[in-house]
Amino acid sequence: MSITRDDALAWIKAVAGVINTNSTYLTQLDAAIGDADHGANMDRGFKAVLNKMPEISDKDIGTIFKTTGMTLISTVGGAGGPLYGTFFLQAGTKTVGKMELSLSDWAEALESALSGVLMRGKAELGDKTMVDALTPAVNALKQAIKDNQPINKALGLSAEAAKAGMEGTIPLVARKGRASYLGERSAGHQDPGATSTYLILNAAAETWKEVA
Amino acid sequence: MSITRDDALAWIKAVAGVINTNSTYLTQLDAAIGDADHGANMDRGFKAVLNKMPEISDKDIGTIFKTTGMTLISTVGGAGGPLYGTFFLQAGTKTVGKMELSLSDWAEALESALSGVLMRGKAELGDKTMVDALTPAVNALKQAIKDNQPINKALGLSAEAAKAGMEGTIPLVARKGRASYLGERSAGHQDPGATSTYLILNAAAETWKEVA
Amino acid sequence: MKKLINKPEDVVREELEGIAYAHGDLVKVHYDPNFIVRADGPIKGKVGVISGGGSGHEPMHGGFVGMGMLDAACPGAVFTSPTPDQMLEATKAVNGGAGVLHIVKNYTGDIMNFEMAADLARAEGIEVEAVVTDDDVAVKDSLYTAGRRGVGVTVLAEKLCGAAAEQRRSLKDVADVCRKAKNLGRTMGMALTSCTVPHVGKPTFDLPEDQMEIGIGIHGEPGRVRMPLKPVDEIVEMLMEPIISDIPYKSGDEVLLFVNGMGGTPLVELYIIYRKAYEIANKHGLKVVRNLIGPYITSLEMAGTSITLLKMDDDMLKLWDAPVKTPGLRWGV
Amino acid sequence: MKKLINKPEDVVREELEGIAYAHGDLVKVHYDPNFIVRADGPIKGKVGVISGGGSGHEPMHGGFVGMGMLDAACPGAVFTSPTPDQMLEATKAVNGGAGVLHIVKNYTGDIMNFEMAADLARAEGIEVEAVVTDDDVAVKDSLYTAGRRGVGVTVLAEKLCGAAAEQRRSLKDVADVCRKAKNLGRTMGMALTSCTVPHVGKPTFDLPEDQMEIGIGIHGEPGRVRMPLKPVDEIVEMLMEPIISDIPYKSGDEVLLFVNGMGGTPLVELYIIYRKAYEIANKHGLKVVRNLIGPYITSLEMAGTSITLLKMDDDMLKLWDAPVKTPGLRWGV
Ligand SMILES: Nc1ncnc2c1ncn2[C@@H]1O[C@H](COP(=O)(O)OP(=O)(O)O)[C@@H](O)[C@H]1O
Ligand SMILES: Nc1ncnc2c1ncn2[C@@H]1O[C@H](COP(=O)(O)OP(=O)(O)O)[C@@H](O)[C@H]1O
Ligand SMILES: [Mg+2]
Ligand SMILES: [Mg+2]
Ligand SMILES: [Mg+2]
Ligand SMILES: [Mg+2]
Repeated sequence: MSITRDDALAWIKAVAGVINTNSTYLTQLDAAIGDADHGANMDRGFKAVLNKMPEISDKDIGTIFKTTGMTLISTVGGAGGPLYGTFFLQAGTKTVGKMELSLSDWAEALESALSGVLMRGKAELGDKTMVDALTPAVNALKQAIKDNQPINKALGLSAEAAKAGMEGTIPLVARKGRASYLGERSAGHQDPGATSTYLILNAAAETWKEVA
Repeated sequence: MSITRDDALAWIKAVAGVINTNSTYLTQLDAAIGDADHGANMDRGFKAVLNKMPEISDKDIGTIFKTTGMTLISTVGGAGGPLYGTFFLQAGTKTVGKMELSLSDWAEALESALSGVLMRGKAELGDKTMVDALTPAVNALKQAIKDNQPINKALGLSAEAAKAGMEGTIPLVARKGRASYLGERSAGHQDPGATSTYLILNAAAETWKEVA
Repeated sequence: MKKLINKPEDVVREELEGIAYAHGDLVKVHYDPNFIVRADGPIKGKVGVISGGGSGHEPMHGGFVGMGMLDAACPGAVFTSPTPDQMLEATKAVNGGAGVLHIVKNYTGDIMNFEMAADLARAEGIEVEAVVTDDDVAVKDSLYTAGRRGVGVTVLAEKLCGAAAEQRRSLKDVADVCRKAKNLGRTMGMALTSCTVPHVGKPTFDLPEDQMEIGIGIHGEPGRVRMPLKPVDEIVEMLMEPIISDIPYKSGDEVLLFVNGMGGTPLVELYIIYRKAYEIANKHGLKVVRNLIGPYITSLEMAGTSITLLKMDDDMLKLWDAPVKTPGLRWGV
Repeated sequence: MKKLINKPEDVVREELEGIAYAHGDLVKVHYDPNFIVRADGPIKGKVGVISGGGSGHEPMHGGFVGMGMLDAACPGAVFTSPTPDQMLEATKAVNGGAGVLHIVKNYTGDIMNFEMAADLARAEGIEVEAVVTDDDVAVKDSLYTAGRRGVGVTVLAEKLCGAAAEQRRSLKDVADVCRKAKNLGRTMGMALTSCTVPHVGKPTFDLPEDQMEIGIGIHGEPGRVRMPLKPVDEIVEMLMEPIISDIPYKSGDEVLLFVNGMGGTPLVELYIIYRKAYEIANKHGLKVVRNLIGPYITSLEMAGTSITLLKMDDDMLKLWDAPVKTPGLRWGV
């Protein structure tokens, strides 16, 4: 079994939905240690992505991801725009021409997305950013593949790892992004970007539940 | 019996005290239908008058009143400054050279003060201004003299009339001063200037209680 | 009360000291009595233009002292018109022999205090004319009331008269410019929040989260009506309609459109207001030929706006465009 | 939320329309992507100077587009840095063949978006330099963090670079002016109230009646410390001390003193702040040779202030005094 083009489209749609539903929540998290726009920014971006859907629904997965990335870059702004834009651009570059993805293809795409985010944002693990959710998610996915887990199980483990990473940002003192201006006062709050990353990966696990 | 120079000085001091005590109250009344400064303005003025006291304590009553008026004019500002300034200037003009005042002298001084206020402010009875307290006070004083009342009784009647006049401003719709901008909304509030007029005349009745 | 001040009673004095430190090249500050004069005045043969009023409306009037605008400004206590001795001293200080124009906003206190000052100045041989601005259409005018308040047009009149005086026009002619502005300009304002007078320490009026006041002045006075907050486009319509229909302004009129901030309203909102006001003016056939957008006649930290229309003619356009160099308004030099 | 707006999502668009109506003589507004350019650009042989950032800081940056300052500004959503395509289009629009300077405030989002735009512009053959302002001493700088925020100095750098570009200096030289301002300028801010981001609808942080935030930025971020409200003289000392000791500024230095309002603080308070800041500067032997006082880099309707010191040399003084004609800053022309 594998993740088809339609599965990929369904995931992007699910992400748009879950970001919209959680827009206020994400903005609240950002209000505490940032500037109260992460939810609105991401929601504006994925709304624009939804508008692009008709144009790309007959394209390959790489094109779908790249278009998503380009659209996020030109509509989100802030830190989230370039970072999630790069995330999807990199995932798209790894999946160019593909009409379906194996679990390994997906893991490679996600790993590439992570390196894109690292290169663009120069954050390290523990800086209290989306990297803290994304890194363990990639690692868990790779471990699951090694362990020969079925796709749905592997995706679930990856999402769980993202969740743990997200929750792990709570005690951290931020060293990157706006939250770093708060110094010690940033501790005790969950990072909004790590939270959106969890939501995005969890949407994959939910949407592709039937794939395996 | 008569009102001596020292009585006059004692009255001015008493006015300064009663204005200071009621400064917040007067300002609150002004906040409702004006610009929230009547108490502070009057208090600033009478504090300045108190500072002038040493210079004038050996002068005649006319000089005391005139100095009070000049000081109010140059320190109060707003509507209150010229109006109360004129009030005391006019009272001073009527009492120039006098070291004591009979009840009739006082009534004449007060009547002159009223005409000064009317001339300067061009308000009519019922416009919801200090005139509505001052006019009945002057009338009551003249009536009391006709009725041969003793000084303290006459002053008490005059202050009572001022009080009734002040309370009578509550239902009125203002036609002069800032409160007039409110139109119908000015009804239901007591006029701050009528209130300070009552306080000033009541201070006379209280201070000069022993005179008769 | 949240204010960046020391003691309420020191607000005006310390503000004046700040102005003196900041703008010594443009103005000189005199204390006791308080007034601000042009650093290069008095100017022989030029009509002196002065104004004054309570503090708390900054930059008006002190911020408008300088070349091409006011020769002096007299700041009273917060929201309290200045006293006659301030205006008298300022009048003497700016007198260049060609007479002095007093621009007075129509408030009982301002009128009475300025009148006394003018009488005293005339007694000292200085020719004085006074023009009273009364442009606030929120107030119903009548012979039997205090009349309309002087608000936004005052700022515009000060600019026009300052330019006219700079051209060495006569006192009568400068006063005529002021009368023209008074006759051709109308204003209406509204507030989202009250302001807090420093010595009072709490808001002059309470305005619930979902309410606004329409028809406020510039002293934290309550307005004519209170109503639920609406989208700004509707608010601008509520302000523009009574302005346009008052004179009335007619299709083809050339106008200056002045969108003023009350002190606590940021520029981003003023531009959104300007957008709608401009469209409404256009719809009525009015040609917006000049504009002014910003906090120029304020009410402490009040959130709100006022809109002013001033019908312009060629002379007024030239006077408006003439150079001005003051702390609060500056161009052409 | 009390704001004079229509729908939160229309704020930026409608503001831009207002600017277009108001300042058509100075600027042109482009939509989708949004940017504001000088009406008379691009200018052959002149370095293009552009900046951008989230909306809600007005007049910065759009109000500084015009002769002698910016060639273009890119407004993002409220408090959200603009996207690369805005900056790319603006860069192309102002390119007069002498290259384009990007003045970028040090925020992760601004840096990343501007970097992408610069890469894209370079790929199209336009020479681009970027200088990042980071003057906020409230933030401890370190290799391992996002570094200090770019705040007040940005406004001053835009003025200086605009003047340098007007003199037809090379891209490197104009960028050097920006680097100098970045190196010689420091800022610190504080807030009495939070601001409310329109689409959020409630204050970003809660600040009780008797508390203030010291060390805030310009996005409604909470500051470094919260403490009981104090008299303004003490607050100004708390802001000036870390500024002066940072570079440090030394006795005899000539400085520009910039007292900025955050949007909801009226001018009367800014002058009281200026008064104390000036006295403290003097006490340290600093010579205040220029100043700027007013709401120039704001945070929506936040009440608060920031103070910026910029050490000046002869070249910077000349650049500062050079003519500027923008909606938000105008002199000499
Ligand atoms: N350098 C960085 N690398 C990775 N992620 C980052 C970095 N800086 C910020 N982030 C992420 O971006 C999130 C904030 O995004 P957003 O609110 O959209 O942008 P902004 O901070 O510009 O307002 C943070 O919660 C954090 O997870
Ligand atoms: N034309 C007038 N004639 C008489 N009294 C007046 C007139 N206008 C105002 N007043 C009185 O002045 C009072 C307000 O004084 P004050 O608050 O000191 O001045 P301002 O209205 O300038 O703030 C009013 O309550 C009213 O009694
Ligand atoms: Mg954010
Ligand atoms: Mg009053
Ligand atoms: Mg008053
Ligand atoms: Mg942001």
